[in-house]
Amino acid sequence: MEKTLSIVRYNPELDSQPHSQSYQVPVDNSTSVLDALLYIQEQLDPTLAFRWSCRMAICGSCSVMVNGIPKLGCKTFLRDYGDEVLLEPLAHFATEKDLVPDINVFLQHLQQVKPYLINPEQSEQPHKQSPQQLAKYRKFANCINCGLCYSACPQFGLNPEFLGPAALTLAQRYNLDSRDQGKAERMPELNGKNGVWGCTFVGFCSDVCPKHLDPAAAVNQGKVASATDFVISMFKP
Amino acid sequence: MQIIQTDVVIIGGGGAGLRAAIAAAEADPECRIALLSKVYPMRSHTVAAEGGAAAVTLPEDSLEQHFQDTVAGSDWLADQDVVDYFVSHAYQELVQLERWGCPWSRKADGTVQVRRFGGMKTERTWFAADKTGFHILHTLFQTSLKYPNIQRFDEFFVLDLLVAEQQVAGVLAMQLSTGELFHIQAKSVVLATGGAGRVFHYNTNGGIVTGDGMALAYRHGVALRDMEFVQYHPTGLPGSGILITEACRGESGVLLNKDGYRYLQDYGLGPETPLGQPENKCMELGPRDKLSQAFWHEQQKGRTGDYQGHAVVYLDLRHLGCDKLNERLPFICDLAKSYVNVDPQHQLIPIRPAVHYTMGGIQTDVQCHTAIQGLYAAGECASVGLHGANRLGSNSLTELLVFGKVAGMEAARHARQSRAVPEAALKAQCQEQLQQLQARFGERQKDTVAGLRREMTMAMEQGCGIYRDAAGMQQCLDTLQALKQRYQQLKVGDRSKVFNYELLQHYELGFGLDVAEAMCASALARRESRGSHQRLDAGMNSRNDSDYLQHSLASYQADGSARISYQQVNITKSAPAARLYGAAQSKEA
Amino acid sequence: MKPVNTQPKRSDEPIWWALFSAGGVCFAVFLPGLMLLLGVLWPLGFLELSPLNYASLQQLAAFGYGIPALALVGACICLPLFHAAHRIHHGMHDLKLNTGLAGKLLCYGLAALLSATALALLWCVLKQPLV
Amino acid sequence: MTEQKVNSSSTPKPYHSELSAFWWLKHRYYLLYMLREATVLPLLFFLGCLMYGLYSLSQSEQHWLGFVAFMQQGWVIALNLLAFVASLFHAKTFFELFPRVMPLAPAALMIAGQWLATLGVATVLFLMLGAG
Repeated sequence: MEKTLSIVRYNPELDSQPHSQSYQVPVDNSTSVLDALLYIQEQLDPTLAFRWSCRMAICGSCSVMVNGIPKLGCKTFLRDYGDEVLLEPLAHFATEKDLVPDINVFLQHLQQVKPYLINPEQSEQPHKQSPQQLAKYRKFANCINCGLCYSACPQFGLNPEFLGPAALTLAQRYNLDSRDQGKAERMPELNGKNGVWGCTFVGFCSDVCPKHLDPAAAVNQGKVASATDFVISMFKP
Repeated sequence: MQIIQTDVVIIGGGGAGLRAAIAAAEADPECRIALLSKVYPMRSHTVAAEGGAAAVTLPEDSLEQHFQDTVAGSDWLADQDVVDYFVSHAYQELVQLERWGCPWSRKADGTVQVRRFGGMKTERTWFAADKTGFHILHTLFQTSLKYPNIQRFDEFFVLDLLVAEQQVAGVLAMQLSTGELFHIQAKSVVLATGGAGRVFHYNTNGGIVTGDGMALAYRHGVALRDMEFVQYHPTGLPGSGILITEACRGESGVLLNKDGYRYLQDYGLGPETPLGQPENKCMELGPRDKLSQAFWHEQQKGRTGDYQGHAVVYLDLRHLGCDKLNERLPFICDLAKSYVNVDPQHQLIPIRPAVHYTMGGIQTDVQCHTAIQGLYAAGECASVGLHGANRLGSNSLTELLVFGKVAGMEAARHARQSRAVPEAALKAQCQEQLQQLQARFGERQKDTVAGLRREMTMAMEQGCGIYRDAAGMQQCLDTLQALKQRYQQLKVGDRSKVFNYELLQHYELGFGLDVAEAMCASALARRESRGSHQRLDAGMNSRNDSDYLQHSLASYQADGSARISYQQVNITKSAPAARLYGAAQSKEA
Repeated sequence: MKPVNTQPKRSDEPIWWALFSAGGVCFAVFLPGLMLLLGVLWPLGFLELSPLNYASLQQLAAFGYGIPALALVGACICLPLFHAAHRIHHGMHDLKLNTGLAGKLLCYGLAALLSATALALLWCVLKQPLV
Repeated sequence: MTEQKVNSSSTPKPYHSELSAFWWLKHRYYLLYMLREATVLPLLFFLGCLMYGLYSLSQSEQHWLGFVAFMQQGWVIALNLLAFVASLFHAKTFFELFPRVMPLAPAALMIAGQWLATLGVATVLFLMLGAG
């Protein structure tokens, strides 16, 4: 059986704006969006540009809009869609070419929240951390940086300087880690208007997250932390 | 062409590359490090490793035992000085990662949890649920963000190493987003480009695992060592080859043939262990080569099942129960549901062996030096001499860390004291590469990159599979050589500069063909069976220590073919013996 | 890429967010019952609501229900006003009506003004001589 | 880690598309979000009614009766009915968000507890005002 894939294409060297192009793709019960894209690239049109690698939903490369919803191409199956499917590059990012978004802004936001363990103590031995302490942040450590949440977030769409769901979740992940002492260094970023306060709890980010780590919850827990930090700062000289 | 000056170039942003970058940055805060990767670092294939990383941890364990397991696992083809170094530095590297924030799974008392793994005598595999590689990679990537002297070049593809007078002097790379060429001058270069599993058709590897770094070094005269040893992972999903971790068996999963029989007991791994009570080095916890070979025999006997046209056996996790599956193997459950529509809690997962890992690679010594001054290699692209003829599961994630660090420190040290290389020679090399690049463009003919790639991967699958014979390998080698001829005529029709994936894949195919040929030629020359290299030919179906207790070295010749020679294995304290698993090893011990 | 501002200015959002959250709780917990009762059932005559005549309310006020009445007005009028102001302020941004500081002042200013008015009216009620 | 500093003056530009002011019409999820935000509009109307009641109470019985008549008009009842429905929608979303922001107990328990509180308040109001 065949389905029609409508793909929004853009070649910056030729086009002033994107246009869509249709391809007929053979589909069976296990054909993913990524499989279909690979078929097109191999059989029909080698100029089609998209990112991919692991094809098992862990590397986070093949993010794409499927009928307007951000999805991982490798974990989205055409059996769940009608005869015509629309593929577009990730929303809210600039498009470099075809289905390749420019995600540098996302990487910069990640870097801004200091997403690494801050703890000056030196030791040759591992920290102790109970399974309960691990459970506090473990969910938020599962982010694969696929960027789907940024495409789901209208606040990021409206204001690209908003740090966004994944970066704020990562900040929360480290702030909640019993081994970390860097919260004070991370809070200034979170306290700003482009930090946690840029979020209005639309919540769609959590809906599209392929790893179900509920970034909206993380961001809003960050609001509680930031509000607490605000009160504490009032009592400091 | 832009020119960039730096001290150390690291090619590859996976586990080994990031560990090397951090090691270099810490060794010398003045050292400028350029980290080049053809994908964003967190996309690197380290991300897909599931099971864990090995290091002696429990009081009842010993470095000696880890050493013995690794050497026996390698079928005595590991260099024992290297194994010694590895096992004695493994623990501190895993602790280092812990101190950088890796969310290792824990016991109730807050100490790190270890799990069983195939071929290991004792539980010594650290894990972070069943996404260990993912957590290691992200921990390293995020930690690397701390160091201002690491400059990242994401989505840069290296076209060539720049070498003059047997000394490396930088790389020539293309920025994928612009098509622009960059001449990056450096005193040291670390190759950390991963394996080459994608030269086979059915594999557990990501699309990026195309052997680029191996080919880069190979073409400059560095030998590729032990390339005939390609690991088939016994449990990949049929069709896609998606990895189902060995940790499933570590957590007591069992393998069944189509009759529901635990067939491994027929292949020297028995007797059958009771369900839910796995024993180290027995049955399902045997080494990967033995398990994949057992599958092949079952298939010959007609005892495998069928999943959409693929011969399969079955992984049974049902007895683990909901809680344990969710705690220890959540990703596996997700993968099984998504890709074969199976709920492991109630159903059997169809699985079959798929190419997983290249034991061989760029020849280095224990300090990750290659034959070219200033050029280092670490991780799967390298053959430091750790894995020999068969790698034990959970040794490779630790390898990334132990030898990634060594390579980074050595590269930083070398950068401080190296002399300048004549620029004229480098300019000429850049010009030559530029011309080669231009020559790739042209009208598309009948052959396509995808078509040739498919022929290559099918040829490798047929000729260099789990069991090999002379005729099959010779045919494979002939096919590869014919494909290389056709590759010379293969043109890239897309002339765009921005994200020209046709061009990128054209390069990758060229690299892959060279690596595949080195594999096949090495395999053909090794007239014995050892570890993952199993021959059906008469007189070659067992190990032959008197002739082949040696590393193979494939060297690139002017005409592009591989010349095979041999190198002594470094044996210090463990004399070659029979590899014993199942009841046999218990008796021995 | 723009240089990263490593020390962004602390936002005053915690104040408004706290008021918004408190108001949200009131809106969700107190107001549904009140809306159903006062806004729908009572005007439709479904209930007698005997205390809801002028004289009884006046008496209630006179017999020292000042503090509870204050709490009631706070929970049912003032905090919900700030809740509404917050959502409208952010809603303007969502609709790309970039009203900036003026919009913010207007939203929260009005909420404050109306809250003060409500409290003043309550004061008048409580201070009224019994008829 | 520093970003790559790369001259790319001559290179083609990525395509930026502006988000339209009507982005929230594009998807059901966004529409529900906007509806949630819009629950404050009928809320404001009801708050106005309350303040009007308070005002008339502070004036005279005449004023009070005027307020009662105002509340009995069809359109006022309709708007207040809308406000009631909106308050329930708001309550549903708010109660579901709360345990995610402050995970103090199992989410289902926290949600049920909050609905109980709403129900309790309504019951007390009925008993105080309706039963007398």
